[in-house]
Amino acid sequence: MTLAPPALAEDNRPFAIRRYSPARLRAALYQMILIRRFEEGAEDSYTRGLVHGTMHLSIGQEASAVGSCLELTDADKITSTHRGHGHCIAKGADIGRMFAEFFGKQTGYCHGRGGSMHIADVTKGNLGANGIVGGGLPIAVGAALAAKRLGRPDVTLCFFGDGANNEGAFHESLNMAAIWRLPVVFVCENNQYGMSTSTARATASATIADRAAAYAMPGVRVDGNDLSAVAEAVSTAIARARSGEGPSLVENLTYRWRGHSKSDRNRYRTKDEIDGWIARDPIARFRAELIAHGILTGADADDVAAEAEAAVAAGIAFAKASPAPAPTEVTRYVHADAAP
Amino acid sequence: MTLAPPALAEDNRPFAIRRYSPARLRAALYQMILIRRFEEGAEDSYTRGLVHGTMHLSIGQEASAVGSCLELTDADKITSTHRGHGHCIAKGADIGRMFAEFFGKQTGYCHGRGGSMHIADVTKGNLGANGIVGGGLPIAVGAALAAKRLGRPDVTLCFFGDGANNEGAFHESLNMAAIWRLPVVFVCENNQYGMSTSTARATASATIADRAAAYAMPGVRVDGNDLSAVAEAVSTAIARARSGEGPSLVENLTYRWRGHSKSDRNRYRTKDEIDGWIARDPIARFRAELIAHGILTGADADDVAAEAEAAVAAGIAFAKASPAPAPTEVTRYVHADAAP
Amino acid sequence: MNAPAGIRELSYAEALREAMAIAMERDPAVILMGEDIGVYGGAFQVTGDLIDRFGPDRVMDTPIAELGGAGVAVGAALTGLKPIYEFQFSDFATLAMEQIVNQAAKLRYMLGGEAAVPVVFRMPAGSGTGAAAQHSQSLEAWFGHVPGLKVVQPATPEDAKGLLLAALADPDPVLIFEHKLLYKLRGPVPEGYYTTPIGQAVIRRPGRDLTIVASAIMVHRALEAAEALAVEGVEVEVIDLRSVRPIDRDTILGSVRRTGRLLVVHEAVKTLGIGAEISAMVAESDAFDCLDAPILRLGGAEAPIPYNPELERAAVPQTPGILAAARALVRQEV
Amino acid sequence: MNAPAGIRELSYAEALREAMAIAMERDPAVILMGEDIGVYGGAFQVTGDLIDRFGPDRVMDTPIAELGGAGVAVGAALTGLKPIYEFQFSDFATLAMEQIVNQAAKLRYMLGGEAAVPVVFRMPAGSGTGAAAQHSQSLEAWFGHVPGLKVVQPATPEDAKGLLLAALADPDPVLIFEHKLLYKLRGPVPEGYYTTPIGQAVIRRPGRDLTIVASAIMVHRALEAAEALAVEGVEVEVIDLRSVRPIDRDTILGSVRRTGRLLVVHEAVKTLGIGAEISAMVAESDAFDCLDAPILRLGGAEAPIPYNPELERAAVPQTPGILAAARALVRQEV
Ligand SMILES: Cc1ncc(C[n+]2csc(CCOP(=O)(O)OP(=O)(O)O)c2C)c(N)n1
Ligand SMILES: Cc1ncc(C[n+]2csc(CCOP(=O)(O)OP(=O)(O)O)c2C)c(N)n1
Ligand SMILES: [Mg+2]
Ligand SMILES: [Mg+2]
Repeated sequence: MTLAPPALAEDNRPFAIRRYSPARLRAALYQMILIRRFEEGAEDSYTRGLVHGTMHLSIGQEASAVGSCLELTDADKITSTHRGHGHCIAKGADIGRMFAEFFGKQTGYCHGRGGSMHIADVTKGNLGANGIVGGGLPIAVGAALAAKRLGRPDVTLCFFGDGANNEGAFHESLNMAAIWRLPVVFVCENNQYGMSTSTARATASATIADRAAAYAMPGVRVDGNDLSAVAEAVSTAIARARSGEGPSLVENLTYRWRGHSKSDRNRYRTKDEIDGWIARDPIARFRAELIAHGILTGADADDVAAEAEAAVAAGIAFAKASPAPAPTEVTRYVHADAAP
Repeated sequence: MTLAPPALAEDNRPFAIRRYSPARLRAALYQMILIRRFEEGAEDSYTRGLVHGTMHLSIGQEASAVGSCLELTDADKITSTHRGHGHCIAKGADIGRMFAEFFGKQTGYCHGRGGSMHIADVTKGNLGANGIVGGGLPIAVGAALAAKRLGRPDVTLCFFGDGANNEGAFHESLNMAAIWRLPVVFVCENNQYGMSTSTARATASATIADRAAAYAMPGVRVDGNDLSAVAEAVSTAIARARSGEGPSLVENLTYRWRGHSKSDRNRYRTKDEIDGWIARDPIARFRAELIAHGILTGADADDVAAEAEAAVAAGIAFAKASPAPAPTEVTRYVHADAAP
Repeated sequence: MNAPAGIRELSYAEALREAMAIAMERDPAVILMGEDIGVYGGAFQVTGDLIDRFGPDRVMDTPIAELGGAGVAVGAALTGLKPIYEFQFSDFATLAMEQIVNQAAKLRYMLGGEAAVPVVFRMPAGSGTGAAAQHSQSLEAWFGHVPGLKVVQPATPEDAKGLLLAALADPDPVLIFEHKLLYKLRGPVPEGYYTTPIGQAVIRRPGRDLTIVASAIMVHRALEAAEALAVEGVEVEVIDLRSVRPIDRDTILGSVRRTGRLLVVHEAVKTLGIGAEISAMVAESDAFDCLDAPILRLGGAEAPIPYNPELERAAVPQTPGILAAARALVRQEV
Repeated sequence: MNAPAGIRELSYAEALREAMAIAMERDPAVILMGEDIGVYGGAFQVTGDLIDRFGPDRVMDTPIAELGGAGVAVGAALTGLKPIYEFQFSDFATLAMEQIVNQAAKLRYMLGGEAAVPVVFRMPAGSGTGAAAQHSQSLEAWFGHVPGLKVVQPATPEDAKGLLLAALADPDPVLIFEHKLLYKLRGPVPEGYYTTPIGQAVIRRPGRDLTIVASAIMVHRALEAAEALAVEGVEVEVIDLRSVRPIDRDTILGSVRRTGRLLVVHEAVKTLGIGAEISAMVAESDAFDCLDAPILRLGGAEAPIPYNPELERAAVPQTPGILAAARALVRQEV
């Protein structure tokens, strides 16, 4: 990742603008728009019956996914969630193979076996989405343990939701990461609801960041719709992890625009609340920031959007054209030695 | 429970002395000595081969068990642990039936089916010891929920160890108790080790009481070998629970004199450390306090000890003389409708 | 079973909801707990509008914490409530096995009969929804292996209501496995209170040539296969297992003695599925001497449930496969 | 299996420890995790002094947190380590089923073969220690029902070492069930590195009249019964199952074809225990036609394990009961 020239002391532009090169910033905007368009494309494909099952969209949370992954290399690991499309794309996934997975094709990331809730790309350090709330937390700690034991410099970034923070796995994982000073960053995407249950009804602490104190690790809540705020908090945590000082907890306060999943009748949120958050669109905000700071012109930004549109169209075309797995291959991939 | 006349403002005697009648205080000393003698008797019986399996002794922790239960009535509930003999006795269990259970007799609390790790007396509000570390935590929360839903005034006191505080069940239980403001008091008996693993190696927070903040509940650490300090902290928590203000966490810092269980070769604690804690005997301390404040004479205290000795001897005799279950009755008690 | 006269069509989900409503009206100690069972109505809309009728104190949304949630239900059952805890998907019971198996199932026994844990766990199970491996398991056999538990698996709306009410009336812990694909199935359901006895299978279709014991959704596929075979003059007896623990030994052995042939069909993975127990139960009984052919089992593939819809269908028994196996059995082609 | 010449007597626990030491010397990626496996040496002294030899970074004491501990092992296995996670008692795996069953077992499949989880779970199991219902279970059948897992159950010190080394060499998750009463059992163990193939049963004693398939400690009780029957002129073939998943179909069917009689013996609860699968496997195979008698099973009582020692013994098969069942089978008294 190319860095901008060292920021001057009096430079008070947003962190991301100071820290990253124009090319990197443009790429970040591209990823955010790509996530948005990708999920709109997935939603549309679902409506057309191309996608089986359900899906969990992260529209409105793009700054959290992209901002959290800005500092990561392909050697670094992430664990994701059931709402993980943004994380995959931010970690460099190919959206053609993602669509192909949604469509259940052999060319998909999981060769059609996993679907939306299990997309992974271990070669790029993406250890996978997870269908189990909190399931990725101990796995992330294990990945950090492996890096430490094997003397690798990589850090692991663990995404989880506000609902997951009430699972026992959260407690056990943060405690172990802390006592062993492991290079892991816990990123809570607090979109204020676990399905229909608000954090106020489900979580006893005022913020989730407050819980970091129970593990003697730093905990900070940031505006999860402000890419620069997310990037700053997470990069501080990553630096801490890389230097062997141990884990941190970052809470990105954000909101999901869509329902929890395809079957959500949205009985638990008011239209006003939703509209209020739609007005705080993280993409529009970052786009404006880039233009204001002279990183891009409005025309450049439109080009970025057009590229994302084109990529999504190409991805869907690739997925549609891809072959399905042979129905006889149900037991393939069960074991390393499993015959098709 | 008879209370002492309301304490005067300038009365600065220890809490227990101020709050409880001489008879109650004498009974507390009796219970502490009874626990000690009971476990010595159990140890001796084990050595004589009268007890099957293993056992976990709480010798050295008597102030925590007795001090925590002083305010409880038979309507109040407790959940206990694998190290629960003291809790049972403090909650009013009959030691004859306890010994009978150790000896696997039909007259035992569990009719010989449970043994040391499962002694309970639901009629006295003792919901039972538990062989699973942390297993009693959600059960205690459930008992508190039942009391609240059924409009009963009883509170539930949940004993657990420092080791248990790293189980996911701890996190899930304290969170639910807090969001539902349930009448439960979490009493952590921090004897500084979970088997061989010290709190320093296993628990990321400086104290376990510190973790109460993650659930927005009061948390306090007290000297668990000072009966009065324990009683004061727990009675405050119980009052809070009874008045509908919700749960609290009390951490009794103490120490177990014996090994974790019968197979412990004690490779993880120094003799100095153990001796230092034996010098802080909670029973000697409370005995001296009662004498100093004129509640008992030394001779009275000796009588109390003699009574405890006699009770243990009688309990062992009862247990020895009791019949064993019929070996044919293996499936009895599996279901309400299970035939012998 | 004491079913009153009035009978109407309800869906399986509606029948379950009606059972919960009746139980809550009859007994203030009955409460519902689970994730998003309140205003959301439950992931599969089984609790539906019960929150409006009984309020949030009796229809409790829990945090996402299955071990704790199940344990709270166990503790509440131990001290006077009769909780029904809904696992949003039965797959998530993997987080609560400790409380279900070490506590709920064993407390009465460990305490020498001096305690009772009248809790009910609702277990939405099965594949066919495109939710892949972590949301599609059929784990009833695990619980069938645990003394102290009772496990039922209704295949019809009538039994869904009757077995849930029977589970609530039972003084011990009961798990009710509900196949997600059956929630929308409609069928006749008696009005009012009645119970369907736990531990009793039922013959859904009598026949002399072959016995098929099927559970949950497989009952319906077995009946389709039986229809097709009837056309070929083969009379299949289809038994709806209904109860996994205890198993109705008499009904199954009685049928096998008459037909001399047995095929067991379930969705759960074949190896160590309930079919193994039923086959072994017959093979060690006197009915063994009445067997004219090997005992066949059809179960799920030895694989996690895949996402791709064709693969997902191929992973569990379908009507054509049942038909083929049944045909082979009667034609002695095994 | 490639066992070198040198052979000495070791206890089952020593054999396991030797396997771990050899594996750790051969491969720096192998680490041990578990509660009190360090200075304490493990609750059953299986890891013993390994902490002194390999240090606390490779012999890691974990907090009391089985879900997290097992999950950390899964995550570490996914990213380059080969962890052996010891459950202090296999009963506590009830807290970690999520990570074992939803993650470890399914990750390779859900990710389309693009990931591997080479983790080993050590499962001290069984009754006979007076530790009662929550510390005495035999739960191997649960895992035998889960595609993606391999499950072994060594009965001898030699197999304990060979199967643990095979588990470590396996690219997929393996659970090794160790019966606590066997830890002190001594027997010949080859020196150096060797593996005992997963999925292969072994005939411990050849015989023509009856096949007994037994697992873990029951192998020894079955051999005692076989000795006694030999005196009566009855030749029993005793098969040590060794592998619960996959099951060695060929060895078992081959034996039954020869003897025509089968008795399965295990400690786990009889209903839905591994005996059910073995019986059903035979009953649906061509070996069915070779059966001269019903297939009998002996398993644990339908009860939690009781504390009282006489009750505890009565709750699981003992030699006299095996002898009686075997005799009844050969005398056609069933
Ligand atoms: C262990 C477990 N419990 C419940 C579920 C069902 N479920 C899927 S997502 C979800 C809500 C999760 O909330 P949160 O962690 O805040 O993530 P979000 O959906 O808001 O992104 C629930 C309850 C699950 N998948 N796994
Ligand atoms: C879930 C579970 N894990 C592990 C054990 C084994 N074990 C029994 S007691 C114990 C130590 C518990 O430590 P703590 O909670 O501090 O209680 P203490 O023994 O110190 O009183 C352990 C590891 C268990 N019984 N249950
Ligand atoms: Mg959320
Ligand atoms: Mg302790």
